[in-house]
Order: sequence, then structure tokens, then C-alpha cells
Amino acid sequence: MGEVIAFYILALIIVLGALAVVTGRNLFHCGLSLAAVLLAVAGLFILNGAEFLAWVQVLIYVGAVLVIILYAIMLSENITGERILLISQNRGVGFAAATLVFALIAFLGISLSGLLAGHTSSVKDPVLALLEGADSNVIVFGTLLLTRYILPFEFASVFLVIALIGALVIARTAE
Amino acid sequence: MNDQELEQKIKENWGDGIVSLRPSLNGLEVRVTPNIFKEFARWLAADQEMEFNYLRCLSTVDWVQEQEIEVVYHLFSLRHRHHLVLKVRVPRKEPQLPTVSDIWATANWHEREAYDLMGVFFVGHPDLRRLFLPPGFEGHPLRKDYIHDIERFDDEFAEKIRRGEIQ
Amino acid sequence: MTLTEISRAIARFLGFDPPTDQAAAQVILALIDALLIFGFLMLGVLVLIYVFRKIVGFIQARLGPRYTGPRGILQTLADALKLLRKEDIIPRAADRIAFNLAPLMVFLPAYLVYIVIPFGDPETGLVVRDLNVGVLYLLSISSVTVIGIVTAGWASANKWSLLGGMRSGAQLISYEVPMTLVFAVPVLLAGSLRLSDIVRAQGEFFWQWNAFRLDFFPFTLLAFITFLICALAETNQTPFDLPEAESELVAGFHVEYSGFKFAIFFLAEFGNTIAISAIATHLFLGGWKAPFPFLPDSGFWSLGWFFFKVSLLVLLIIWIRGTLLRVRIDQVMELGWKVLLPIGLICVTGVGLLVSIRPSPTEQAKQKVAVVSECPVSLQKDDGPFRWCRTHGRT
Amino acid sequence: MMDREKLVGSVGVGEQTIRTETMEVSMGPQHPSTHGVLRVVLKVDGEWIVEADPDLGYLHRSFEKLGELRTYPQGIFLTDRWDYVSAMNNNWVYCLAVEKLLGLQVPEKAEWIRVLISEMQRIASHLVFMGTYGLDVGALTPFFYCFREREKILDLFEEICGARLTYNFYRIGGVSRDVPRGWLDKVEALCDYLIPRLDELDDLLTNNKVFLARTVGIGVIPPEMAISYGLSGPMIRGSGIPYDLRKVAPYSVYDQIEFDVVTHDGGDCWSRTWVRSQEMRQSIRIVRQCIEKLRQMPEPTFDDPYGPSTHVMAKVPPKPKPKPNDVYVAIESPRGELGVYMVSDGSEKPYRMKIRGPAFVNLSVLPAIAPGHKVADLVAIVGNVDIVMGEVDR
Repeated sequence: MGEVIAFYILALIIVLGALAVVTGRNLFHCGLSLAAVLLAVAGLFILNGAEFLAWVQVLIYVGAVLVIILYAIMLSENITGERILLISQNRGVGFAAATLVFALIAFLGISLSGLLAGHTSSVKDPVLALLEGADSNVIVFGTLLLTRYILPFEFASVFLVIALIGALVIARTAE
Repeated sequence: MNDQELEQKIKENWGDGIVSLRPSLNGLEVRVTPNIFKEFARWLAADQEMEFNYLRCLSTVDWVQEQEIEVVYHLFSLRHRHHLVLKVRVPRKEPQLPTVSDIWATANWHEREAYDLMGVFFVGHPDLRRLFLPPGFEGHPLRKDYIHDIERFDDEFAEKIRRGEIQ
Repeated sequence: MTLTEISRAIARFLGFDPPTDQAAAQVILALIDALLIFGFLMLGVLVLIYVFRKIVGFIQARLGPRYTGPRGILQTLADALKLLRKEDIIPRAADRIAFNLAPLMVFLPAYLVYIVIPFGDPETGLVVRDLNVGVLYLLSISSVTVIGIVTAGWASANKWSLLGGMRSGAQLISYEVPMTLVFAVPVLLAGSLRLSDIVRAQGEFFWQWNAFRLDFFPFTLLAFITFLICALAETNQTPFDLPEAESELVAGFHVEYSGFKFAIFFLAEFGNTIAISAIATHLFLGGWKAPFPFLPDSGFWSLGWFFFKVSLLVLLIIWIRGTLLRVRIDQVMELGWKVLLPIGLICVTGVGLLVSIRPSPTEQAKQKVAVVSECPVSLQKDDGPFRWCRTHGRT
Repeated sequence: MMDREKLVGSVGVGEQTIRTETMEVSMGPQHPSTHGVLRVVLKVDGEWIVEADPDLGYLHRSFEKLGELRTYPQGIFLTDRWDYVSAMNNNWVYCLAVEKLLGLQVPEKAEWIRVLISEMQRIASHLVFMGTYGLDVGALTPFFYCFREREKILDLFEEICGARLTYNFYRIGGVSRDVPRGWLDKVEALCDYLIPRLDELDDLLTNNKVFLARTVGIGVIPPEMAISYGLSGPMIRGSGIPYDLRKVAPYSVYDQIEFDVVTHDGGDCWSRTWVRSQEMRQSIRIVRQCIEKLRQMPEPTFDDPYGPSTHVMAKVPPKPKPKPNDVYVAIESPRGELGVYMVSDGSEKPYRMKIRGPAFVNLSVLPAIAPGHKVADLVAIVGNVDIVMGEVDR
């Protein structure tokens, strides 16, 4: 019961916040609304028992990505003069595209979850079996990342390093 | 160099432009005409034996009876350790004098101050604005005939600020 | 009497009997916990400010507060009341919504971090929620502060506060990186993200605590020092008090704030100082443990030891504040990125290597975790671990 | 120093560049570290200063005009308000100018008292500098230490003239009173007290690692620039030029006193701070010599220590009327060359009095050295000029 109420509150925040992000006229307020959306998403993660994911979401999306966005707004907006106004021009097209993407994701999600359920029910995962007794999902998460999903994990880290070096190279040429 | 040698040297190099040369309480005092003033100042700073590289003070005196404004430069040479007082008089009606801020950077603010308070225009000054008094102030208070009408001033000033002519 | 028992007693007094009325009781208990923590925060800050004034006064050859109450102990209260009574000014050009929201965004993280901090041995219930991802929670919650500060700086429509906000944001983000790295050191040693596990993984003698432990020397000591420097930067204390450097930026991001909102910023700053000292105590100084095993450290003794260590760290911060001067923004950045970040990396790598070579402390920690989870008093019941895995992985 | 194009800044790869915009910030007049009411209009590119334009006049009280409207002895009261951190020096330079116009000989004891008090004033003024400069760069504690020490000096001043800030102690022809009995012992005790305190101050501030990081290499003034801008006092000595009026053009009895002109070649903020901290020690040296000398001179012969005393005061008419003449007199104030150009027309009031304030001239170098630094550095540079707005604006 409590979980359901919490879910609806969070969902409401997400929907309203997302609408505020795309329709807001003040860029800075849009950024703050985005923060609310991201925090509410973190709340959804907690509801699903994924605390680790939730706090990583807060740490990275709210603490880092959003701050960069706010910085960009602050630095590009002339605080003494007129404020930059955000006016969406192609609302119709945008709405149509959003609906399409939403439908696609919903379809994929529903069909995939059915597929996965049917698939994994027959196969016993050795890694998961090993971790059956563990009480903290962080340990499960960490073990999975470094055993089963080691390739994507390393791939991601190599990607990040490449991005970092690239940023450094770009920054250095300016000097 | 002592004062006699300085006097000798100035006499040798400069003829017509020197109005007077006399000892004063601050060493040798040279009075020159505005025409040769800039050249003379440049020579004072550049000449090896003179090398007046330090401008101690730039003052202005309003000689209201003579209808002249006197600009006084107290010079000092850090190497030779000799002093010189350089005086030049400009007419009070149209006080104009070439700037020396390119020779001694000290003169930059001193000249702005002199312009602000005494109304001497230093031709060629890079940034001749009022220094102490607000922009839009009228008159030059250090002149002997300046009368400050406080009420008129306040009203006009307030009006100007209201109209946005002064920040 | 423990925190839980106090909460339950209050709840019972209000007419909710916890075992019978589950959902409502949960909410009521949570509210009471929140209030208790808030009370602790207020009291702690009041005491801290008084002590701060007295000690800084002592360092600076002056007396500090004297007249309000005996020995001036009510001075802070008087100041707080003064701030509350002051006119609340909002600049005309300010962005009203963001301007009003910003103090809250700075204060809430400072308040929320206390949820996971054990004030003593959690077995006696001196913690609100001993989350299994406690360390991560601390990091993520404190990272939200930046948004509040940046918002405050931007919304004031003042160039000084904008500069202050930007400086502050840059500083906080820069120091979060080495801080996160050195957070990993105790986590590696304990094999858990839970703060109480990290404390339990540290030995009984003080030279077995993370900061001083000899088997991982010098990495853990370096990590501790790095953490302290980062802590100074994260809480805007001298020598890193640039965001509010009064001689440069007047007051930085909160220059336009007055009255109650300013008080909230102030509260958050000092609250953060206490919190960061508490975190350092748990991560590196053995938490609630006594320095020697023959000294008592159970029950309320644990509370005492914890506060003793926190006070020592707070005193250290005050001492630094009284002695050092402010560094420049580029020097702050340089220190953060060019010195502390490599040191943090070295610490993590060194400890990680040593942990993997030696007989795994992670295994020991796991056993301890198992023991802890059986503890009957523990209020925290972990929700299903990674529900997706569980539901789809089984059957 | 970076050139301006680099400062305005362009970031990008190859041909495409992003130009960043400069922002105009008004620093002051209500700003904690502009030492009163200086206003600096800054153009900043992020944290970098592109242009700094000082805006003066918020404390302009027109002393030059007021001086023309007062008789010579009345003018002394104005002088206290020029540079209120070292008012004794202002008194002195004004009296010196009038004495020179009058051709007056000051009694020897008065000269020595003047030197003694002026050097104590220098210590007090430099202590204010060290304290407030500490504040500027973010150290609160040295401020209290410096002011504690300064209080002791002010106590001694209070003992000789009853005032702590506007002394009005020097008079045309001498000083207003002889020093009270036992006062010299107190001064000597103070000297003994100060030496370890100054060492402590050096440990706390001047040689502090963070302080070094904040001031070394900041606001560098090359020697040529220092000369061209007519800097004086610690500002020019911090650039390695031993320009000290006490040595270069000795006035009063400075030619009989042994002391060193402290210089440092760095030319940066730290050098100037160091010069000041060393100058305090030199001042103590001078004070000790003055005490030595004054002990050999006759004590006041009457019982009332505050009574009139002829051996510290020359005979001056109540309304002195110097012959028409003009004179420029300058002394080495704590901030540098403090000069007065005085023109007399034979009346009892000066015809024109121009004040050459050292801080005014020293401050004029700010627009030249500030660009290329950060906002925080500007605070360090402005504080290092040791401005007193009362004297800059006059």
C-alpha cells in the first residue's frame, strides 16, 4: 500500500517535472525541474530495491551532469541583460516523435520482459546461484559486474578514458 | 651635479625658452615657457647627466592676480641625486599644457587631479577625466574664484542623476 | 535507552502502538526520528558555534562571547533569534522561486546525511537507518549541495554571488573526486558500504584503525589526510573558504541573503562540519570504538567515544581556521586535481593490491555482515537484494 | 603578465573559436577589502582581470582648499585627517613646510622626539598594514595580534598628547609638550616586547606557506616601472630601489642615525610585505637610538610633566606670516614620500597647499599591474599598496 502511494507520488513528480523541463520558459528553472525528475527517478529505483543504482543516479546525474548543465546555463546567460527564453517551435512534430518513441519503448519493454521471464525460468544461472545467500544487493551487483558483465564494464571504462583523453587534447590545443 | 652645474648645463643647452633660473628652497628652480616645455621635460628625463627620472610632485597654483596658472614639477634623479623645480605658467583663461605622463607615469593621475580641481587641460593625456569629483561636476574648486553654491549644485546634480546623464 | 526506544515511546505516547498499526507507525516513527535528528543538528550547531567562537577567540587573543547568559553560552541563540527577526530581503532582480528554494537545497543534504551516521554502536540503536549503501548515500547526498549553492549564486542576480556560486561549484566538484576515491579505501578494507561494517572491520587497538593501521601503511594514512583536506574544501572551511571569501567576493553565493535564509545557510555550513567530522571518525578513526580494548566502548560509552573523536576533528578544523589563510581559486583547483587526485588514486590502487594479495579481509567482513544481519535489535531490514535478480534468477 | 588578447580568451580547436565575454564588476565602494571607500571598476573574464580602473573621490574632503582658508597653526588640525593611520607624520610634514618657509630652527630635543614618535608611528602603521593585509588574503588571526601590539603604541601616544588617532602633537617650531618622565623607559620596554612579537608575526603570516603561495609573483612591479610611476616607500623598495627619503634627502636628525634601508628584489607583493616587516625592526633600532640620545638631554625642570616646555618649542609668533615663497617638503611616511607643496603670499594663511600623498601615487600603478591577475589577486595587490583612503582622496 505504502509503496503504491509512493510510486504514484514519484510518478507525478516525474511527469510534471518532465513537462516543466520541456515547456518551461526559464532555462534555469528547466534545469531545476530536471533535478527534481532525476531525484524522483532515484526514488523509483529505491522502491524497486535498487539502492545502489538509486544513489549512483543521484551522485552522477544530479551531482555531476546537472551541475554541468546549470554551469552552461549560468555562463551563457547574460545575467545583467535579458534572459534567454526557451520557446519550443515545432511542438506538433516534437509531440509526435515523443509519442512514437514512448510507444516503441513501451512495446519493447513489455515484450522483452515476457521474453526474459520465459527464458530465464528454465535456466539456472551459476553466478546467481553462487550468490543466493548474500544479503546485500551491492555485493551481487559488484560480483555480477566483475564476472558476468566484465566485458561491457571494461568497455564502458575504456570509452570513458578515451573521452577523458579526448577532452584533454581539445583543451590543450587552445593553449 | 650641484645646482651651479645644473644651471650651467641648462644655460648651455637652452636659450630663449628659459624664463628664469634661480635658487629656491628646493634647489634650482627653472621657469620655462609652455612652448618649449615638453621638449625641455623630455630632455631633462633623457639627458645622461640630468636624468631626472623621478617626478616627486606635480602641483598647480592659481595666480589669480596675474591671471595665470602655474604648474610646478618637483623632479629628482635617483642616480645623480639632484633636485630640480620646473615651473611653467599658462594663461588662466585657456590653460593648456602638453602632458608629461608619457615621460613620467606619475603625472598621469596628478594631471587628472590638476584637471579636476584646477582645470588645466593636459594635451595628449591618455585619459583626462575627473579623478575625485563626479563626472558632470561643473567648475574647478581649487581656483581662487570658485564659489560653491551648494543648493544650486545639489539641485542640478540631483536633476542630472535623475535624467540619467550621470551614473 | 536507544534512539529507537525513544521514538517508540514517543509514538506510544501519541497513541500509536507500533506492532499493531504497521504503516502509520512507520510514518510516525520516521517523523519522530527526523525530528530527533533535527534537534540534534540544531543543538550540535549551537554548541559548535559557541565552542568555535570561544576557541577562535582564544587563538586570536580575545575573549569571544561573554555577556549573554553564563559565560556567553546563549550568545549563539541570541544571534539566531536576531537573524530570525530580521527583515527578509529579496532583491528585485532576483529569480524569486530559485532564490527561495536555494537555502533549502543547501540545507536538506546537510540534514539528510545524518540519517546513516551511527552516533554510537548501532547495536544499541543509535542510528536512524544503517543503510547497506551508506557510504554511497553520503557521497550522493552531499553532491546535491552543489546545485543549491549554484542556484543561490545565480538566483541572486548579483555578479559577486554568481562568481561565488561558480567558484563554489567548481571547488565542490573538484574535491568530490579525490574524496570519492579515498572513500573507497575503507570500503575496500571492510568489503562493505555500510558505515557500521566499516567501523567493525577496524581493530580494537587504535593502531588498527584505518587511519593508523600499520599493515596498509602508508596508504591509509595518506587517504586519511587526503580525506581531511577534502573535508575542509567540501565544508568551505579555511583555507578553502573561497566561496564566501569576504575580502574578495564580499560573501560569495549568499551575499544577497538575509535573515532566516542566511541562518539556514549558516546552519548547513556548520551542520556539514559536524557531519564530515563524524564521517571521518567512522571511516578512519574507528567510529565508536575505544582506543584500547580494555576501555569500555559499549552502550553509552560508544556514544561518548564517538563524540570525543568528532570533537577532536572539529577542534582541528577550528584550529586550522584560526591559523591559516585563504588560498587562491586556481591553487585550490591545482591542489585538488594535480595533488589530491593522484594521491587518492595511489591510495586506492595500493590498498586494492594489498587487499587482493593478503588473506581476504573481504571474506572476514562478509562473515561479519552475516552476523550483523542476524542482530535482533537492528532496526534496518534490508529490502530484497536486487529484486530483479532474485525474482528472475530463481525458480 | 598575459597580454590582453590572451586574457579575453578563446577556446576551441583549429579555426573555430569560442569567444568568451567579459563582465564588468564594480568592486567597492562598499567592499570589505578596499580599505575604506575605494571603488575599482573591473572588467573580468571569468576570474581573470582584464582591466582595473580605480574610481576615487568617495572620501574627498578638499583639504587643499580648506588649508587655504586656515591660518598656518590652524592647518595642523587638518593634517591629522589625511592619513589617519599615521597622523603624526602628517603633522610633521606640515610643520616642516611652515618652518622651512619661516626659516625656523627647531630645538634639538624636539627633533629627536619627532623622530622617535614618527618611527613609533611607522611601526604602528605597518602593524595595521600587516593585520589588514592578513585579512585581505584571508587570515583573521594576525589582525588581532597586530592590533594588540598597535594598541600598546597608541597607549604611549595617549600618554604624551591625550589622543589616540588625531594627535595634533607636532607644532610649528617643535612639539606641543615634552615627553613625561619615565615615558622613555616605557618605550624601551615596548621595543623589547615587540621584537619577539614581530618574529611571531613573521612565523604566522610573512613566512606562512599559504601566504607565500598567495603573494610571491603577484603584482610584480619592475624597477623601471616603479620609478616611472613615482612609487615610494615600501612599494619602490620592494622593487629593489633603495629610495628612502631618510637617506636620500635626510631631514631632521636622520643624518645622525644609523639604520639600513631595507630593499628586496622580488618586486612582488611578498617582497613589499617583507620590506615592511623588516622596516619595523629598523624603526625599533632608530627608536632605541633616539631613547639613548634623549636620555642625555635635559629632563623637564618642572614637576608637571605636561606643562609648557621651552626646550621642545622654538619661539613662534601666534600668527606666523612667512615671506612670499614656495617650498616642497617631503618626509618618509610609512607609505612613502609624503610631501607638501606650500606657497605663501605673505599673509597668515597659505596661498596654496598641495599634498602629495604616497598612497595616492602608489595606487596609480594599479591599472598597470592588475590585468592578468585573478580577482583574488587584485585584493592582494590593493591591500599591498597599503592605501589609506583619507590620504588618497584627501
